[in-house]
Amino acid sequence: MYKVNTAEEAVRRIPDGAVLMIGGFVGIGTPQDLVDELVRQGKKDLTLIANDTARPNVGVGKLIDAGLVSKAIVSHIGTNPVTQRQMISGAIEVELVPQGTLAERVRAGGSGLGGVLTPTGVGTDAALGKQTIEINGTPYLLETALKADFALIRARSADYSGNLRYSLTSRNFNPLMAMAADFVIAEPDEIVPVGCIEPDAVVTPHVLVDLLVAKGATL
Amino acid sequence: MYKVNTAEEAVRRIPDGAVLMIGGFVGIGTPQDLVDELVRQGKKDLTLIANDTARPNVGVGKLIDAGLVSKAIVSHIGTNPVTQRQMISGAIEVELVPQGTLAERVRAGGSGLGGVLTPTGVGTDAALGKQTIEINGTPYLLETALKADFALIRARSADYSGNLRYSLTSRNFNPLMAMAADFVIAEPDEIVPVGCIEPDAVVTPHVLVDLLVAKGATL
Amino acid sequence: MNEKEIIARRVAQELKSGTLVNLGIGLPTMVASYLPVGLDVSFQSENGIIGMSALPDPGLAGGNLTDAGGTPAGALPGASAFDSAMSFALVRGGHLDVTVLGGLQVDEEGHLANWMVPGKIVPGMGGAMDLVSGAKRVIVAMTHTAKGEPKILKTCSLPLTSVRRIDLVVTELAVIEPTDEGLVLREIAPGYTVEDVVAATQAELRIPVPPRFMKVDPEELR
Amino acid sequence: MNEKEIIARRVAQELKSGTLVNLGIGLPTMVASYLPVGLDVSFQSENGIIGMSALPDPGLAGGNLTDAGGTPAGALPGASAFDSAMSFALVRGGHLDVTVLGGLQVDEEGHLANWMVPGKIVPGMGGAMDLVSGAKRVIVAMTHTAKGEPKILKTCSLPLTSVRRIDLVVTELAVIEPTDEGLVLREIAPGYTVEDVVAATQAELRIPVPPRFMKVDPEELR
Repeated sequence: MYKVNTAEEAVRRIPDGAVLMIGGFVGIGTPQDLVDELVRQGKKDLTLIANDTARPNVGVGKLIDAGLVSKAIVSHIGTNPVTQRQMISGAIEVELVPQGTLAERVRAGGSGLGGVLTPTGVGTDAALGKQTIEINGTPYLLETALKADFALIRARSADYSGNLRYSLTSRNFNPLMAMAADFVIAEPDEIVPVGCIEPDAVVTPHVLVDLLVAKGATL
Repeated sequence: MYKVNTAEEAVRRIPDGAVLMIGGFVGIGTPQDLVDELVRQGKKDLTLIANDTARPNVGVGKLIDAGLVSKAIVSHIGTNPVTQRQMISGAIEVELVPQGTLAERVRAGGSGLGGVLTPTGVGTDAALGKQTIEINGTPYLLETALKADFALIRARSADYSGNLRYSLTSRNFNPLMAMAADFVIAEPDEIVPVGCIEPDAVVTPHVLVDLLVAKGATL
Repeated sequence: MNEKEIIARRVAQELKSGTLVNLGIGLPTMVASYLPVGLDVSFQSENGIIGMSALPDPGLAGGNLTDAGGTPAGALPGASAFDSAMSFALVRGGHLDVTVLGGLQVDEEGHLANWMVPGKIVPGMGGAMDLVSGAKRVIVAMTHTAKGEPKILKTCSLPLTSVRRIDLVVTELAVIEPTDEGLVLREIAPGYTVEDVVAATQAELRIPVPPRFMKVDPEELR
Repeated sequence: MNEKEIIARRVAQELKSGTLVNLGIGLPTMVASYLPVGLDVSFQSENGIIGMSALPDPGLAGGNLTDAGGTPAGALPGASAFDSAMSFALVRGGHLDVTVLGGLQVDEEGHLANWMVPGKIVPGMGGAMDLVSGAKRVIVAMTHTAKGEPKILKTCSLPLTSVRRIDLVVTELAVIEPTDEGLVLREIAPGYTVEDVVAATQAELRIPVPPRFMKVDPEELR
């Protein structure tokens, strides 16, 4: 199956109001071309699920700068004063989720689990509105699964069928998000022939990836 | 840190009555030398957490043959008539767990989660005695974490610090179990110098592995 | 053609290009042998691989690649290997398009029982409960009767594998689809009549007129 | 030595060979620079690596390796990389021996607050809640006061990071250990008196007699 297209065509599929998961950690491991194209096409009213909102003009911070995000589900906004200002002014709704909990909620969404029980946040403000369940005398928060309409994924390599591998700390949320969205668009640094990534090295199997974006290609 | 020892010395650490997680899937990916050594040293009254009980004289089936297992938590015993006979005679207690649920329970144990919510088994005998929790109108079973005293792990390669990589379908439960036990003993097919397994290829980081067993070594 | 071949051939016609398919141990495994030429299906095996091929190439290294029954297998270019949590995340998370499973009983609700006979055999559910709960489409491939007794019943007497309604039952006699209105007899195998199927079935069947016949011979399919 | 150096040097003495350690962004990151020679500690960074080294070697390829703050980092032989779920499975699952975190407030119960100042700054908890809940040992590295105001209080006024009692607080004035009997003043920094520490602390301190002094100069440590 031939899954390669340009960032422009890939982003055309995304409607205003979409729920997007975008990989990256303070911008590291974020699919830059796809983010730039979201800004260029001016997609509005987006819900962003990501680790953070990076920095102004960096990674998904560009979406914040352009005012395209109406809701963000992230673990911190500490590196982006623009997000903090938009939150205080009411321009953006921010749901803060502990980072490990965010990872598990995304993983649960992609794995068909309804949720997980975590000790993180018990007794703190992160527990507000959540069910607490005791197992053998230990309290846990019930944290529910997260899903998205689209996941935008950065990878080190893809083969033409869509198998992905990642590089070092740019892996972060990418493989988790690649499982948790209805439509998955991956932006690899390189595309290699099928068979070039050995089975044990594939992190995201091709069946999860709907479209590959070729770097700088005009197809 | 130097973590290498013989199977004999490694198994000496395991007391009668221990709870063991042992990797493998119908024997594929089971640490054979460690299983043989458990039989040779005649460890008794073991609780075995594994995908299955393999076949007579194959993989963990050898522990069943020798009558060393008093309780098994497994997804099926369909390939081992000896386990079925022992269960009917009351010599062994068998807790059957759906395979995907078993994987998540072990993963939860290793990840500090109290449990997960799964749709698998809702409304069936697998739900007996378990709490059902509804999320957005969908019922899920609450399945709790599993932990063990020891995990016996088969890997393709280890470096001397204990980083592990696996091969094809012999990976199965091994990386999950390597996170869920107090003491982890790995039996790699080969041991290579530190630095030979690139960071992106490591599946089980060395901090999880307490001891490596060298194949056929007398140290 | 024996009855298992008929069933496997007919199930193979249900598979579509671009899908991910899990074949259970036993009869369902045979389905891979009857795929139409050129069909691009990926096979997942729950022991942790996508891109499994039925037979290992001669000399394939080691014993580290098998199907879920432990039988040595091969891998196609583009295959991927993963742990059991990921394998069932794929199954449960809606990423598996089709699962083909054997069955002991199916009932009018479309419920499947295939993991134990209380007091007789208790093999355990293995991955079956996850597969039936999680796959987008569940096809049961089984003989129509066992020792002369019907396996398609008003209500399953054996413990259920899932309360999810399965999508299709393929036997050597018929193709039956569980629907909101009950079990619909979609096709009858060549050489049999509506009466033959009804006689071998305890459940009530809805029978379209005229009945359609199963195409299982590659010659007929062309 | 400035106050941050004093804190970082003292925290470094808490680390033991063979352990896995996570250093928070900011002051805690400085700890890595003061490790005793030959100490075999592995550093985990929650963005997905074990075996991080503080500085990248010149010419290191790409921008795919940073610390949790996005600053370029290096990796030592034997490093491993993984996704965020695995990273926090290590934290939450009891595999992380020590976390060193900054703090806004610590109270007599040993509770830490370090993720928000309502109405002023709401950076978010990032990984802090998981780290404090999950690490075997939590060390808070912070200045003793902020703009002259004490940060070690009877009760935190800011939202807590966790209800788990942290294990040690290291400031430029003192080393304080939360215990069942309250906060114990374990060490006083050189140049300060018990009275200095008490004056800068709102919480009640239990003070052993005679008080011990902090050793922060490598010369003293030999």
